[in-house]
Amino acid sequence: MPVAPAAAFPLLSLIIFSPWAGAALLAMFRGVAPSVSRTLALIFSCGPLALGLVALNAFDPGRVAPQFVEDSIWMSRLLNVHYHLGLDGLSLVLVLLTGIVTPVALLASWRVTHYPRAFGILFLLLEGAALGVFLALDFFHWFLFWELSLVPAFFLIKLWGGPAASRAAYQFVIYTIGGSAFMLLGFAALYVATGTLDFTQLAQLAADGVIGAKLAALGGIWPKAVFVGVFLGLAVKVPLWPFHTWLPSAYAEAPVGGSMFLTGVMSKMGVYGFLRILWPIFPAQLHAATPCLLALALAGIVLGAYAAMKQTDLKRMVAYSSVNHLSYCLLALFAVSYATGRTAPTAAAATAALSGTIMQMFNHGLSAAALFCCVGILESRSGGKRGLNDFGGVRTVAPIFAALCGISLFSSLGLPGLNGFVGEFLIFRGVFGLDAGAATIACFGLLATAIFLLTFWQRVFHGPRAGVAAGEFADLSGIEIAPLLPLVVLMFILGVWPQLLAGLINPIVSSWAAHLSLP
Amino acid sequence: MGLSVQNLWLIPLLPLVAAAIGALTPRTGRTLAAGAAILAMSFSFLLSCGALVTALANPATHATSNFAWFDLGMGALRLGWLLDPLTAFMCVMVTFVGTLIFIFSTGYMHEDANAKQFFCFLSLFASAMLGVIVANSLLLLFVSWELVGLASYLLIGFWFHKPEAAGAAKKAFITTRIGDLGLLLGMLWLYDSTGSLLFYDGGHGVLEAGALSALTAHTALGGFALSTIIGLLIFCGAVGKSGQFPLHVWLPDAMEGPTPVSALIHAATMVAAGVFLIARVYPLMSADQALAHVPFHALTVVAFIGAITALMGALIAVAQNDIKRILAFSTVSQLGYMMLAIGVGSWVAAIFHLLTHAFFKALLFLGAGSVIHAAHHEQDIRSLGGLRSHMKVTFATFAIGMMALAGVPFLFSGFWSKEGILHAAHEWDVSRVPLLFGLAAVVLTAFYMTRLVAETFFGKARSHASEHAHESPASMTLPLVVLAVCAIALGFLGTPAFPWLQAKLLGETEVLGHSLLAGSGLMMLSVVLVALGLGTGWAIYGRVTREKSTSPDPLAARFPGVIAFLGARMKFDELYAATVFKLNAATATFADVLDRFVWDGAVRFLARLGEFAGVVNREADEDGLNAGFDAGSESLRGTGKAYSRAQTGDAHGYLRIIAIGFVVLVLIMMLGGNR
Amino acid sequence: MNAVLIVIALVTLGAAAVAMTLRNLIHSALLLIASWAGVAAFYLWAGAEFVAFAEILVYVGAVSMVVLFAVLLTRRSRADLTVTPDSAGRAISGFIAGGAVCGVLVGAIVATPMGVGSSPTPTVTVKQIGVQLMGTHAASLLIVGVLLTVALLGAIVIASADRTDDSEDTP
Amino acid sequence: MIAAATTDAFLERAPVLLRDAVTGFLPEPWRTLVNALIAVGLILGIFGTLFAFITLAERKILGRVQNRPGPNRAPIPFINKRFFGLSQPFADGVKSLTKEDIVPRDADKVLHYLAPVALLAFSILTFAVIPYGRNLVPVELDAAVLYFFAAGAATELAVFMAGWASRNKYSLLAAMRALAQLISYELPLLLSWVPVVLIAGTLSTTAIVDAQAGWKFGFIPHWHVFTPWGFAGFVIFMVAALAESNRSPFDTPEAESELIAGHLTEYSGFKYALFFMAEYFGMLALSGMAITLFLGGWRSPLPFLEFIPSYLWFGGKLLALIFGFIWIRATFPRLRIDQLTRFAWKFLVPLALINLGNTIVWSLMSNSSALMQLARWPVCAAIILVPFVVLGRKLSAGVAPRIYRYA
Amino acid sequence: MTALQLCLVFSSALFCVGLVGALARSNTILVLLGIELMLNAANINFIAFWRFSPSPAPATGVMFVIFSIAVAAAEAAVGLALVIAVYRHQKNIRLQEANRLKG
Repeated sequence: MPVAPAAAFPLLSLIIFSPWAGAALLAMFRGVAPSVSRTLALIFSCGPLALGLVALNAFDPGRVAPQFVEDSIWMSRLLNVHYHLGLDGLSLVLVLLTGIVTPVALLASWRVTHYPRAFGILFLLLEGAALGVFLALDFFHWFLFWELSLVPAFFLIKLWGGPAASRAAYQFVIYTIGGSAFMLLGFAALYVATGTLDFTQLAQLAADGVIGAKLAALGGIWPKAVFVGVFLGLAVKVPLWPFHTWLPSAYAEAPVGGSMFLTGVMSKMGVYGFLRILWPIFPAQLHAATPCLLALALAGIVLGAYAAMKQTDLKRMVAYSSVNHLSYCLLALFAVSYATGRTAPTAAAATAALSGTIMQMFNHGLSAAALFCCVGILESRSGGKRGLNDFGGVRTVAPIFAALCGISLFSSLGLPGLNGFVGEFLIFRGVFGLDAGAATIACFGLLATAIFLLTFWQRVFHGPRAGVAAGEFADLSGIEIAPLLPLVVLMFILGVWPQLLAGLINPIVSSWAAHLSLP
Repeated sequence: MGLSVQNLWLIPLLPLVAAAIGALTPRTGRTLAAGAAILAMSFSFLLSCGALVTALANPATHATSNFAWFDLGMGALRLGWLLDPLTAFMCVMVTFVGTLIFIFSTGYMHEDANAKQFFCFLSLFASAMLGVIVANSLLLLFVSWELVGLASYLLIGFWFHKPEAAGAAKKAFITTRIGDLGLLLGMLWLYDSTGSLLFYDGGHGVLEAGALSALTAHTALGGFALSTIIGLLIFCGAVGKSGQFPLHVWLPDAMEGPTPVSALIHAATMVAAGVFLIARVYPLMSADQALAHVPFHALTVVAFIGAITALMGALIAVAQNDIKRILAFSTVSQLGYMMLAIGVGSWVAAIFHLLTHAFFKALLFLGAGSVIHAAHHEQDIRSLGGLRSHMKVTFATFAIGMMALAGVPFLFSGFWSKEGILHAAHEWDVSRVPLLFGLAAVVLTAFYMTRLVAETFFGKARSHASEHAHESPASMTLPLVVLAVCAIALGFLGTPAFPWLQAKLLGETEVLGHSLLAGSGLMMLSVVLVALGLGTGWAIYGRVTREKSTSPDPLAARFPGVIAFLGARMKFDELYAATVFKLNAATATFADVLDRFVWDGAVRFLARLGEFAGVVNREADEDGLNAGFDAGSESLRGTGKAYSRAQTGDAHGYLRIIAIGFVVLVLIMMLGGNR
Repeated sequence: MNAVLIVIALVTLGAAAVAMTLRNLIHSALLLIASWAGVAAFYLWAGAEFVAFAEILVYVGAVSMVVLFAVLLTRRSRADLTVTPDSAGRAISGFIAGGAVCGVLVGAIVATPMGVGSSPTPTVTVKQIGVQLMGTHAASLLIVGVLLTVALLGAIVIASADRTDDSEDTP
Repeated sequence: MIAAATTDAFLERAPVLLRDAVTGFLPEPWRTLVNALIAVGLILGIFGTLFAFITLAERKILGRVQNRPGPNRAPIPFINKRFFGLSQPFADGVKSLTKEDIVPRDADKVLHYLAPVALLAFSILTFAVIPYGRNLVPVELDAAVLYFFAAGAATELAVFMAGWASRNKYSLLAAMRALAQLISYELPLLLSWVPVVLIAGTLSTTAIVDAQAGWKFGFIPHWHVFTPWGFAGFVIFMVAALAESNRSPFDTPEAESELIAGHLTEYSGFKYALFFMAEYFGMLALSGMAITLFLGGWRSPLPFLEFIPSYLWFGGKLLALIFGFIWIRATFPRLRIDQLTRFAWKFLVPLALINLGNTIVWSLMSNSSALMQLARWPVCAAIILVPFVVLGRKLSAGVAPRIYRYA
Repeated sequence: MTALQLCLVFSSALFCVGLVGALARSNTILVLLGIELMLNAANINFIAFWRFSPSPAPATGVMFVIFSIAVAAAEAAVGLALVIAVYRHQKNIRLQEANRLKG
């Protein structure tokens, strides 16, 4: 594999570390006014977006290999560890998503009165870590970023969260770390077997069948155990049903900006891991496990949506909808893996499924963030109430809010013309081509999603004014519209013109789909 | 003066622009929103007329204009526009009726605070509906189809502060979405097996011979041809949207919306979209007709569903008391007719009935709206009565609409279109059931419409509201008059003597007339049946009019059980509540319990296990390991203390030592070594 | 040529030496300014025009002001300005150390043969300096910029009065 | 001065020709020395006279503004004609020379004596690098602008010496305040001319004047003041110059009504006159530098006016700026010390920094297409105007127009 | 003695004046000023070597001095700020008394 020429300008490092630099700077400004610290945090959080747009401008969509590569030896004597960053279509999409969601989440948290500076610092740290996960190409620092992202998230949930935040935060962190511990073990074994931790090299080795042979040489249960370890770490993060029980409480108890970031960006880290690590490095093992995994993904889709229907806490409801939506991504990936090696021509369907997965990641990031933002507004207006029955007739008094929230809801339930449809359609189209039965079952998830989202809108916005909306309830102020507006605008743009995203990921998805084979 | 297919997108775009304008104007800008909507719709109508001219010039061709929506790595997802007589006629109908209803709405919604939103939603609906019509791709059709559903949702729930309206909106959306999932699956299957979703694409489209033969050649589940399965899945969508049995339950509830909405969406256009869809994919639906070895054909299902719906709708309508509910079930019934027509192989008759029905049903709904508007939102026919003298124009036009719907012979459009359907059913050789059902529905239609008119307009006023009712403003009556004229005139486009419309739809260049006497037996029968219905209705309700709003219905007095069952809409809602809803709720509870107890319990058990290990570990640590570390730390601290004595804190001293050190070093260098 | 140099050197050294022995701090500071001016004159003599002006601008214009402010800010009464004589021991040890260094240095200088005669005064234009600063020494320039900024901030933070810091976190 | 007088008009060459006529016969080393001495003498003479009459003009103009005649009594000696008080400065001069020189008992005598001398010396030093006309620059330095401001910075020292040496706590306090002000305004002053150096690419005053030669479209001179950044820089420079020369409305350091004239309290007679003179010299020098940097130096504004000798153009611009100084003094009320420092740090310094960035934008846009050439005007104007408005808002936040209830 | 040596002697003398000042005086400000003098002496060396180097074209000495002056200015600012801070804590600026952090 030819080594790509090193980038003259460390754009990717800059993307990762610019929020951290902002956090460091913010940490030095003791005693500044809250508005100043908020503004500073917002400005710094926009850095990755700006740099991401620079990267988008310079990005060559025709190339499959990572671009802007930075590769330097980090710990060569003891370990074959490289500082290896690269940006391909998948990473670019997620970097842009992070760049969009973070400032928006900060805007949505504008009213955080409790230590706003620390809030901003933690957020910037979180953003940098997430970006690091999306850009790293070596397991070592990929894992560092992966784990580092937990720390600020933990404090965000614990310190700024709702009444049960402490428990939720502990559960979130311990559960996730528990998963990652298995992943670390898995990679340690992999390193022992292959001597490298570089994703691209590992993928190449896997494609050549070397990994399978070397793991088999370890003997015993090792080949399976390594796969299961890595799988567990990722499955908890996404989360794949039934590893999702931490999610509703964590999302529900996190502060509004935290929920937005957790669902908008951090849940994508897991799916990204599946696409970047598990699938390329363990194609055979994944293929072998897919019948079971497909069932789990379907359970996530259908049961996730049904569980959402049962929730009376709006945040938990939206959180379950995340379980449902992310399961679509995994369903598509598993279906592709399931069909790998089959004789029938599946490339077109696989392309659609994988494109759909990536688009769904981006779209879900937008719409779920918007939904959490809306629920956050309701929560802040009502002094912490977020029950399904605490509101009623909000649309009467707040038409703008109703419109923005409604658009987000319909985007989430996959209404054509908004962004959600494109990804879901592609996933369904792909999955149907690969495994028609799974697609048919998944349809029930679509229906259930529609039911509970419409119930949400009906109970909160329609009907006579009730609950909090019966009293003083003004329509959105400028600062409340500010986070929603960019998201909604993007929903429309991507719904009508998906080529914006599709153009970035086409080459990489095509190349994936063209090399569907087992070693 | 024609409009080429390349510019066809203008037709849906104009209302969309109007909707955008409506969305962005402030609440007070209702005049702007309404003006933009009407203007856009009128221009769309003119453009549609242009399209019609173009289409009629070459009725046999399917002119298309396709483009790529977005690239998908391997190939692109393509959408397109299609212009053929079907599209053109539908466009003209929708834009024309739409314009009239928009104008009517300016009067009807005059007092509503949210009128600008109303026009925004109406425009959005019109745009989406036109999108359905002009789409040359099942995907684009589906997109527009869902947007139609959204607009319908918004409009039904327009008075969202009423819980019933909000619930009805949700019910409509979810029910139609059930059908849409079938459509989605059918679409996916179609895409997967043909690699395209374009209807016509120069020989590569899914409705063209190549794809169809491939589809019929494949056998899927249960010995059916692939085309049958796909066709039936697509038909699911139509069932949901067009209120066919068993998904018709949402349509009567949808009458919670403002009446113009009912007229536009739930009578004239949207519900017809299902019929249109099946007519559009008719080549696919009928592809399996030539196959002999299949259990049954797709169209057979369509015909039976249509027939059941036609009869069921008419039956339920007999026992309803709400003026809009009666019309709603009448719509269900008429849509059943249309489906029946397609099912028996005559999609042209279905479209003819669709067009005529659109006009006279819109007329009826707008007339009902006029009545409701005048009677201060009193909708119960038992409380109305005697409006004939107060509202002359409304009465006259409503009567025309009623006669068109009832199929009063020769003069009214409904007669001719219904006749076509019955004729087609008569010629169908698979089963006689649809024909019999259809004929039964003819009687019932005439009966319940007579009842409606008699109760509403004749007799004496039975409530305060109907006593003081007065004629609606010109903006409302003018559309009524125009529609009434159409309800009469339109029938002559497709009489058997000169079936111009049918010929154009089928793409024939010459119009071959038949003798009116060719099928005269059936026609005579239906005339007699209509007369029977009218007569019975008049005998029961018109001869002796109701005294008070509370006095019992003569029919209900005679057959209390039957009427009660029909009045409760054959208990479909209760049936669904007992089965589907229960199942749904049970699944939700199951999912929730699974999460809360099983999976979370497992996690907690693991956590407890970890905690226990921690306790054990702590005990071991404190007693065993820590003691040694403490000692080591102490000795390290002693060393540090010793070194720290060098820190005297005397800066001069440091400086002095540096200076002296420097001197010593230099001296060593100078004296000590040659090197 | 050398005469000018010797005059400059004597003036500079004299001013510096007297400044270091005076008891009045203000006078010391002012004399040191004279000494710095002498150094600037030496730069001029050596042909480093830009550096000379920079020296004036920085030392005479800025550092002197800081020194004077510091002097005035760290006294309680006018009498404080005249510092009490330091202990003789320290003075003597200081002189010994300084003298030793001086002797060693001068010895080394004199002992080292330096074969360069007096060449014509080299010229360096501002433009050359600018080009070098922005080219060869760009990195150093950036670092110095950062250093100055940090030093400025640090100086402000160190010198500013302690405040009861609660402006943050309680909006 | 540069000897080469070329093909210019006679008047243009007259000063150099005249000097060469006087010194032409001297041998080489002497000639340079005598030339320099002549230049020094001329500058001292001309600017001394100018100083004298500016004081008069100032009093007259202030009087005009305040609707009173101003000094008009002093007669011209021997002919006893008053001539609107034209000889007032000379009368003042004689008075201050003959007044008693009072030195406080506890004063630091040496420094008390040195302060006015140092101040005047540094002020005069700055005159060395200003180009007064074509080929008329006393010392041609490569780092002339730097020299100018280095010498100017030294004047602060003199102020401190005066305040400290007086042994008067008011004097000392006033001197500290003056220093604070001088240092504060030194920053915007320095930052405001950096763009000029950036664009001209040199620190030499003559080269900067040369960079402003020529006319766009034949009538808009290429002066730096006629660019967005140049205009902003000029305004900042002049405001800072007002403060640097302790002129109203920034005359807090020597405000009679508040500080009994500050560091000048203990000065009288001739020493006081020296202070006075140094102050006006500083003002003249800063004006001259402003002309050099922004107003095209000695260049004429329109091509057909080039027949007027360059040094007259310079003089004209100088007088115009001086008039501006006086006019401002007559118009604006004095600032409070906190307003003054806030204005410097929160308004002028950020604005000057933004202007620096603005200049970079300007110069980056200058090398490309005609469209960019055109676009940089609105762009750069916006870059400086928006911060101006925003900073101005911030500065005046919470400040309402004062209502004079009893006036 | 060549001019270069003269310069060097000048600089070392200045250095030692500064050193003696820094060593002999207890006033922290004066100690700092002594250090400033030492820095200046070093600068003189740079200029001298540049001035008399065989090829003075690259102006390295000048560069060095420019940076050195910048650093010295920073040092003075921070140093005097420290002096003020010390004064605030112990009400005098005698260097030998500022030893609270001794080991």
